[in-house]
Amino acid sequence: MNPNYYIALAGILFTIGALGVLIRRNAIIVFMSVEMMLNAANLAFVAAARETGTLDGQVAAFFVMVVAAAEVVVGLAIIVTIFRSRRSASIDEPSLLKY
Amino acid sequence: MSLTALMLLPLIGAVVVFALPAGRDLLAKQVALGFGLVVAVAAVVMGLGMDKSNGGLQYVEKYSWIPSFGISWGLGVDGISIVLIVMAAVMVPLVFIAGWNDVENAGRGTVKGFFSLMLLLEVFMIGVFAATDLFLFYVFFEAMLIPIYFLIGRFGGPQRAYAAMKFLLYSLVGGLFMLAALIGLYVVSARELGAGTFDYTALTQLHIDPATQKMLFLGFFFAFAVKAPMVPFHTWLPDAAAESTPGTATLLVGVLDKVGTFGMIHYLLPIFPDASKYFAPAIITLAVISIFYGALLAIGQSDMMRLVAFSSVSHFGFIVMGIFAFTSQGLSGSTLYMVNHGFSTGALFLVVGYLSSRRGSKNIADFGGVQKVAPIMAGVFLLAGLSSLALPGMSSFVSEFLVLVGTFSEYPQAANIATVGIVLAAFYILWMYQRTMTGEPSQEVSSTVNEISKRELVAIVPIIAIIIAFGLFPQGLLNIINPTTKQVQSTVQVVDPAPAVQGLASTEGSGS
Amino acid sequence: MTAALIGLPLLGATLLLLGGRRTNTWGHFLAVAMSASSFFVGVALYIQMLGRSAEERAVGQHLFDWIAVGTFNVPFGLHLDQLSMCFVLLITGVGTLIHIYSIGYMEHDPNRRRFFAYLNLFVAAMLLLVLADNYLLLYVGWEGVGLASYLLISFWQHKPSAAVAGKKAFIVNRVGDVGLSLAVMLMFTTLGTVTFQGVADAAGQGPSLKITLIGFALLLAACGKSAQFPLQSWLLDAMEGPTPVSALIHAATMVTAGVYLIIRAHAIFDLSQDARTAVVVIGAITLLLGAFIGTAKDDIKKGLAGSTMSQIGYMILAAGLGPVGYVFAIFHLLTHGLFKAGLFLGAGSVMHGMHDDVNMRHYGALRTSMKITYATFGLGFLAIIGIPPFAGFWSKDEIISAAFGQNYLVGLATLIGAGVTAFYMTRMMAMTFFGESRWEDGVHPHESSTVMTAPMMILAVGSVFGGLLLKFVGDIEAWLEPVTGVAHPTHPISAAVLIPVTLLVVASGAGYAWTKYAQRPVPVVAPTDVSILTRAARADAYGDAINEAVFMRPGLHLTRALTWFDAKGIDGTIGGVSAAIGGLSARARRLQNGYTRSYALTMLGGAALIAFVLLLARL
Amino acid sequence: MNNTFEYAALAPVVILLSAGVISMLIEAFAPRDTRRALELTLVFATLAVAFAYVGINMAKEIPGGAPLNGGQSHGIRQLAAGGAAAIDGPGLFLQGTLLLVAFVAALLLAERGIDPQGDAFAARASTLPGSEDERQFTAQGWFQTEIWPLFLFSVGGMLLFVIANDFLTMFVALEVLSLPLYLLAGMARRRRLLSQEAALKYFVLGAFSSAFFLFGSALIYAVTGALDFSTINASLGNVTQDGLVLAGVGLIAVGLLFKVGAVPFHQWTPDVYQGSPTPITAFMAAATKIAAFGAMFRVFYVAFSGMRWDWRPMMWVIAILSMLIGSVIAVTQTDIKRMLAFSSVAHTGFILLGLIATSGHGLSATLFYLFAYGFTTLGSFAIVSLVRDASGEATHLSQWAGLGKKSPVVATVFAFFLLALAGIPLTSGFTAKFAIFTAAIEGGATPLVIVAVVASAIAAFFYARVIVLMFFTEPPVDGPSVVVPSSLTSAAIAISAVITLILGVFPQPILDAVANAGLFVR
Amino acid sequence: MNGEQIVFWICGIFAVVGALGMIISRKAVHSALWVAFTMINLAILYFSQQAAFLGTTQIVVYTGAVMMLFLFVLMIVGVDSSDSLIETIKGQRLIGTLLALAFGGLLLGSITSVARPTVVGLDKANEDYGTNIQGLAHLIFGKYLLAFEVTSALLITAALGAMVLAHRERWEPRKTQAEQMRERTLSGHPTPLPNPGVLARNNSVATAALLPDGTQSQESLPTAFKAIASEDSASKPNEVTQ
Repeated sequence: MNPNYYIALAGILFTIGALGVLIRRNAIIVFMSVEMMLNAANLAFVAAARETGTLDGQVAAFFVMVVAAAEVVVGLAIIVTIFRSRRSASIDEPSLLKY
Repeated sequence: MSLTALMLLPLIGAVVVFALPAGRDLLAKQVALGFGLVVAVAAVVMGLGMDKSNGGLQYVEKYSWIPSFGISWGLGVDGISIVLIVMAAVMVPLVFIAGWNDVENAGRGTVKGFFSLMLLLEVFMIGVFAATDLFLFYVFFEAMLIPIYFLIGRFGGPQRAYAAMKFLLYSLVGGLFMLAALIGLYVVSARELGAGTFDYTALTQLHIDPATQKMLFLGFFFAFAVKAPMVPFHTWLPDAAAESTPGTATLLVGVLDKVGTFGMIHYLLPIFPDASKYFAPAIITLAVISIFYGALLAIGQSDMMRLVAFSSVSHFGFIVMGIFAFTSQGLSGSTLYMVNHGFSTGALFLVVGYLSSRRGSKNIADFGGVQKVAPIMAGVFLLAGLSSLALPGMSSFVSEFLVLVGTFSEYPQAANIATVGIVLAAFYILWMYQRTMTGEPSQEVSSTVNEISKRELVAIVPIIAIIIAFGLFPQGLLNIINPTTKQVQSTVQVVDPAPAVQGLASTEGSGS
Repeated sequence: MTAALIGLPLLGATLLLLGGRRTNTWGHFLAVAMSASSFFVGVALYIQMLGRSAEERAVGQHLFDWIAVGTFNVPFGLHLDQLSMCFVLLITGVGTLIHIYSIGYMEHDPNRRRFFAYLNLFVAAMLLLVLADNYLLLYVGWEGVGLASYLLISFWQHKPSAAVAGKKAFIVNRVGDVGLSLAVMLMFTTLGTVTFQGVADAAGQGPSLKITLIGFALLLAACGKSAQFPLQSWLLDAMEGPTPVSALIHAATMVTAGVYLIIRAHAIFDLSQDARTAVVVIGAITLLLGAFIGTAKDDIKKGLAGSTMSQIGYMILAAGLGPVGYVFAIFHLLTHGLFKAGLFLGAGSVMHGMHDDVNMRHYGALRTSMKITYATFGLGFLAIIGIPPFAGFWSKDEIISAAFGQNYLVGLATLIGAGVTAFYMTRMMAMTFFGESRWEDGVHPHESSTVMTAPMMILAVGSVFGGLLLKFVGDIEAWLEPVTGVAHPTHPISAAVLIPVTLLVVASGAGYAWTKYAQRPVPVVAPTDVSILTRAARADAYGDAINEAVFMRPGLHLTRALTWFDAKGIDGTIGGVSAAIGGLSARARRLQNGYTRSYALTMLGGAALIAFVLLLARL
Repeated sequence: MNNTFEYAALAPVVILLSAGVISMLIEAFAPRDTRRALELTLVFATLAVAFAYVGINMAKEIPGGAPLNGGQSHGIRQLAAGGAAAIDGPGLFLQGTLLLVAFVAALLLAERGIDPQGDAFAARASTLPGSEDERQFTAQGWFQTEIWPLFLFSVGGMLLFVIANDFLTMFVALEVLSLPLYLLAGMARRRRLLSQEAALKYFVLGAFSSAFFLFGSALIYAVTGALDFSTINASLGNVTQDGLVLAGVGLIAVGLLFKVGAVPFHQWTPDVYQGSPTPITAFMAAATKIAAFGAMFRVFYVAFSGMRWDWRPMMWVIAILSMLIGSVIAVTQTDIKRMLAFSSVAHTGFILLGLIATSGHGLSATLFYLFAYGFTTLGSFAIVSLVRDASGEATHLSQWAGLGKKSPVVATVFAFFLLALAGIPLTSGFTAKFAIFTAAIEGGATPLVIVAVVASAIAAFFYARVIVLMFFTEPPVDGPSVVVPSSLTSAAIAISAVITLILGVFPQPILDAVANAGLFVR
Repeated sequence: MNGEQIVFWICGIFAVVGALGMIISRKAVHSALWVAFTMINLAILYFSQQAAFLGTTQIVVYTGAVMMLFLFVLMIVGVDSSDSLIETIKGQRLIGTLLALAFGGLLLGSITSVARPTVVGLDKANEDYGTNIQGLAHLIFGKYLLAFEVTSALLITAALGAMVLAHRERWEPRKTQAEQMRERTLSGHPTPLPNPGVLARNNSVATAALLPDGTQSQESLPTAFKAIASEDSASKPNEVTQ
């Protein structure tokens, strides 16, 4: 099957993820959207690995998962901290730094 | 005496003065003056030591500095730069004497800071004229801004911050365009010579294609035109001059701004001969506009410092005009003009400073009748003014006439029009004199304006003596300048136009 | 020797100016001594010159190289020839007399020392003017006398009118200087030299257009210095200066520099008929204009000033006639120097007696109380209106005759001028010395001291015999011939006809004035219901008004407009650019709205932009 | 496949990361009051040893490292760890620079003399802002010494970032350097809400941008079947008509441009710079930029060098936008840290000129620029941390008025840094600008240089404005005071100032170093 | 249509639906579930792409661990918090959507601009080392060993970060029960403090409890709320409000 389909699917997911970052205000959902983008990248890696007959893509996807896990921890810690001091998980709320 | 040593002297002076303990104001002044005098003497000695048969660089020294960029610490002077260096070096101690109490009058800043900055400025002033490495020139060109910036901003009048800022920004903008052109030139030299260089002599021998020349020329010219200053890049000058102390204004307008015109004659013409020729008509036009514009604006000023500043715009128009006429009279005349203008404008600024320090105002309307209460002051003022309006017999006449005659042979129309400018010069100077010095003194004037002091006379008399001496014996300077302008002409590959009647001119010269 | 001529008065001026108050007590004597010794040097040189043959009389002295750049080579050299000699003697002679006169005239002035310094300075500059051997050095003297004139006109600086008048004189002269500058530049570029000798030698080969232009430029210079139309207006105002100044500078010497210049440059004018015509026209206009202005002035000095303009008009006209007129121009210049100086000194004496009142309507019947003044003034009067054998007759008559030789219209102008001169001089004479006294209260006219009257008497002698001496003893025509060239005047009207006609015209002018001002009472206040012509004459033929309307007011408007433009236009543009950057900045920083999602949006936009540019680059 | 792991070549990275682990263990097991001493000893020793190793690596020709790039064999060239890392001149130079910068930054981080309450970090980052907990921890003088392992990890990540030779390693390194910074940004002692906000923004946008980077890598991988740069470069030579490649290049560029703070990916910079604890801002502004540019150059000079005609126009646009927008917006900034942030955006634009030059000169000019800029930035932020009032740092510009009166030395040094940022001769900034403009003109980017000049002119305005404010304005009545720092910050400022000066006056040694660094290994 | 295609279309569409669901759901928990749904579908796609190990890891790590972490945090910050429909940033949603469309369009356009060459397949690559997992292991511990090792730093950082930001240390020794008892008795509130919202009209944590006499009990509010109030005003820097 033409790998373009997979990569196109990855592109769609990536775009949707990006859109999620733009339009969702809940920091956690925004963060989920980022995860969605990473997943899209993983899909592309996996598809490309098969297409090119190399395993590097799969390794990359594996690493991305590890990195994503670490990122999630840090990110959620930050979100929790913010939530604790502001009682809100809205990403729009912390907007004192501007102009 | 090497040029490096000549620069080192005031630098040491600056450091020493700065390092003096606070509160020892008099000592700081004396030390600074001592250094200024030593530098002046040294510069004069160097000037006298110039080989007048040689138009090229002398006192050359060169040490590798940043070899990666082909940059060296290269110093050397030719006939044009040495006279400017001497002029600067002579002006500095006089400015010190004249501005002895400027800091106290300004009521801001410290005495040692002022004199230390002034000496630092002198270092850069010498450096900018003496650099034979274009990069080094640029470094000094920009570095000069810093002491002046602080001199204006720290010791100036009520609007000093604005004026300092305006000055700095104009200069920086000009300098940045020059930087771009400088780098372009470097790249061109690298392309042509294999390794990029900033060496003056090497650069003058490049064969740059005309289109590139034009672009690079414009970059440099813009910087120089801002510095010079030419209309329409002049508006920083009146503010800067009006807000700074008279001493600062003297060095700013009298010496520093010469860097612009010096750059034109020393760098633009030899390095970009084709572009110089190409743009010459346009620049001459601009120069003529400057002459009139400056003069008319000077007429319209109510502040004496601003008036003098605008008159300088007019004078710079003459200088630029002479340079771009490419004739030996124009080039030598312009160089001489730079020197003379330094002295005459300096004298005017200093006298205006004397007046304003007494009256507490630079406003023309606040004066009147000074002649009656301080006749010597008025006389000095008049002499300075007459020098500014280029009265024959004074040095400025020689240079102005040389510029005019030099321009006339190439651009008769421009010279014709410019000649009319001398009427305006008479008008703004004499009108200012009339309004400030003549008539009956008002109560305020007679109670505040007293006669010129000994110290003030000591500062101003040498300047006036120089002005008159070089009016009668300009040849001493011209003998130094001429070989170099000849060399510039040969680099640009121009010759003086021959008069319509041939054969007789060559027999002239031995005198009739 | 020649240099000493200039050096002595210059030294005097320097000593007096630098010496300050210390020289107050003896300064004026020093000045007189310097001027006098210069005169004696001049006389000595004259005698030396007489001893040489005509061809060898001109001597040059190269002092040093002044300016040498490329082929532009100007020596600091002096040149004493017969023409210069005339001037040297006139300047130092009359100058010394006026120095002496001033001792008395300025006796009570606190700044007398400065006055004498300036007088010395003037003499030095004037001598430099006439002794320079090239046009550029002449220029130095030229402006030097301008400076001295400026300083002396505005000598009483505390009077605003004096300060203004001085400035005006300088500036109007500067307009003329433009001409001189242009002439020198043209000479250099056309002929390659600016020395008198060089120019004279090369002029013949110069393109005629350029030569004509040089002539016009020189004429402009002469107009400025000699108060010729259209640059005449400063001279009347210059009467603000002390009267000796008027006598020396604005009658006898400086104002004649224009004539000197034209004759000095005769090589140029010889070659250009157009330039000569222009000179004649200017001269004719000015001689009529000056005379016209003189007819209506109640201010005795201004009346004389108008007369000066008019007389110099004669000289200029004569100079414009070419070789036939050069000598007569100089001749008239010399005689005029004598009698006009005498007249001015006389006027000064009158003013001295009248408490510095210059209004002739307050005079009258002074012949009894100021006998010497009356006599000397009267002799001068006779000289100026051209009564034989007084000085003016000889020179003026020659000019009228030569003018008729050129052109009847020009001749007619000189003839009319002579009549008008007679009219206004008679009017002056009548109003001052005749009729009933119209003195103001408390004025007790008295004769001036000897130190003042002595110079007047000497000059009166000159007025009487100057013409005769110059014409018959000095043989001025032969004297000047080596300098100005040979002239063969044509006389379409024989002297036998012309002299009586001229005298008739003069007599009728004088007679009319006599009937009008001596036989009828003169109103103390100038009548206002006068003709347009009188009004015009009183207003200096509207010269100032025209200057005002054509130059001053538009100039001031231009200045004001430019000042506005500079602040709002240029500075405004640059300020506007920075304001625009500031505004842009203020708006752009709003994009930084603090919302993370918004930043992400920008980033996505950036990503799209990058993708777009990448694709575009591929195309 | 070469499965060796060249410890010597990778020593700096290994040392840093190991030190991070040790530091972590110190946190876990050492008594509270000995932690600081232990951590500081560890950190400075680590940095010093790592730096020494960089020096050793630079000095020696590694036997296995045969010249890979044809004839141009000068400089050190070696691939390490199975090709995952490239030990080459530029990489080592950047590592050295980073270590020096980190050293100076560590001095700032360790400072406890400025804030009366302690260092720049919250006593306990986990406490609620304003809570009783916070007060108690602060009052009891607790310190969050966990900043040190984070710092060490971050530096280790940077060291790896600049030598990473495949997209995967680069991505991991990116995260290793970023995650600690996200955390550190949120740990300020004062204005904690702002600090936390900075952390959140930095984190969210950083993760967002890494996703772009990653997706771009995936697309490139899809085309070339490889992640390492040399193979990619070799393959891309053949594949030119593939839109995927373009998309990949673009997306990777987004990720990297975000890290360097180029417009339009710059918006995090001012907010994060302002909100973060100032020592972290200093570290971040200097080191992250160095590391990110190092990586960026490697990607574009090695992996995508064959496609320069494709990515150059894009970089032109980005460079122009960065220079102009950075400078323009900085003009109206009223907060000194934000102003410096926007100035850093503009500088990013300038540095991009070196990238666009696509030449050895461009590379060496950039290396020099990064070195110079790093220290100037460190110094500037260090001084920002000294100007304080009761509530902490006084960063509003109006509070800086008349500083020259109150503390002439500090004001003068700051003015010097500003002049360096403005690119005035005799400062490092000028030499750097000069070098990079030269390279750009050589590379045919003259119009860009003109834009750069215009931007510099605009930039000069706001630098000069601060100087005017400091020297020519009267100080406000209740203005802030300048704290006399301990020797740590003083040393940091002094080192920065001296380097800034030396690079302006005698730059030749460093210029030689960057020239000798040679090109990237392929 | 072969099996792979069927799987692709089904799972692909599901994945997109899940993604859309994530960004459309108002409730955060729903979004999380949609994400999990997408991830599972992706895992299936991995399986069909000869990436069995990754598929498994995807389910275990992502769907299992990461998403659960998300859910856990969601629980902390409030399960039922939902985004309001009104967009606070003007034009954000519209411009965002348009930009996303443009970006996606460009992306898809470039992806599909060139037909992929035929798929090589991983059979050979896997065979080199035996199986897929062994192949991966070989790469991870060979070519990508450096990255792998460095990942450890990442994980340590994550752990450390979570601890620093979330772990609340005690600044005083834990009180014994006796101490607590004594303290409570002395405080004047022997009974527990009222919870927020008690007897009030709504039960938000921000609403003070009403005391029997109808007055509000400030004690019922968590200290953080009082703290926020003060912190907000105290730490709001003057410059950012401009």
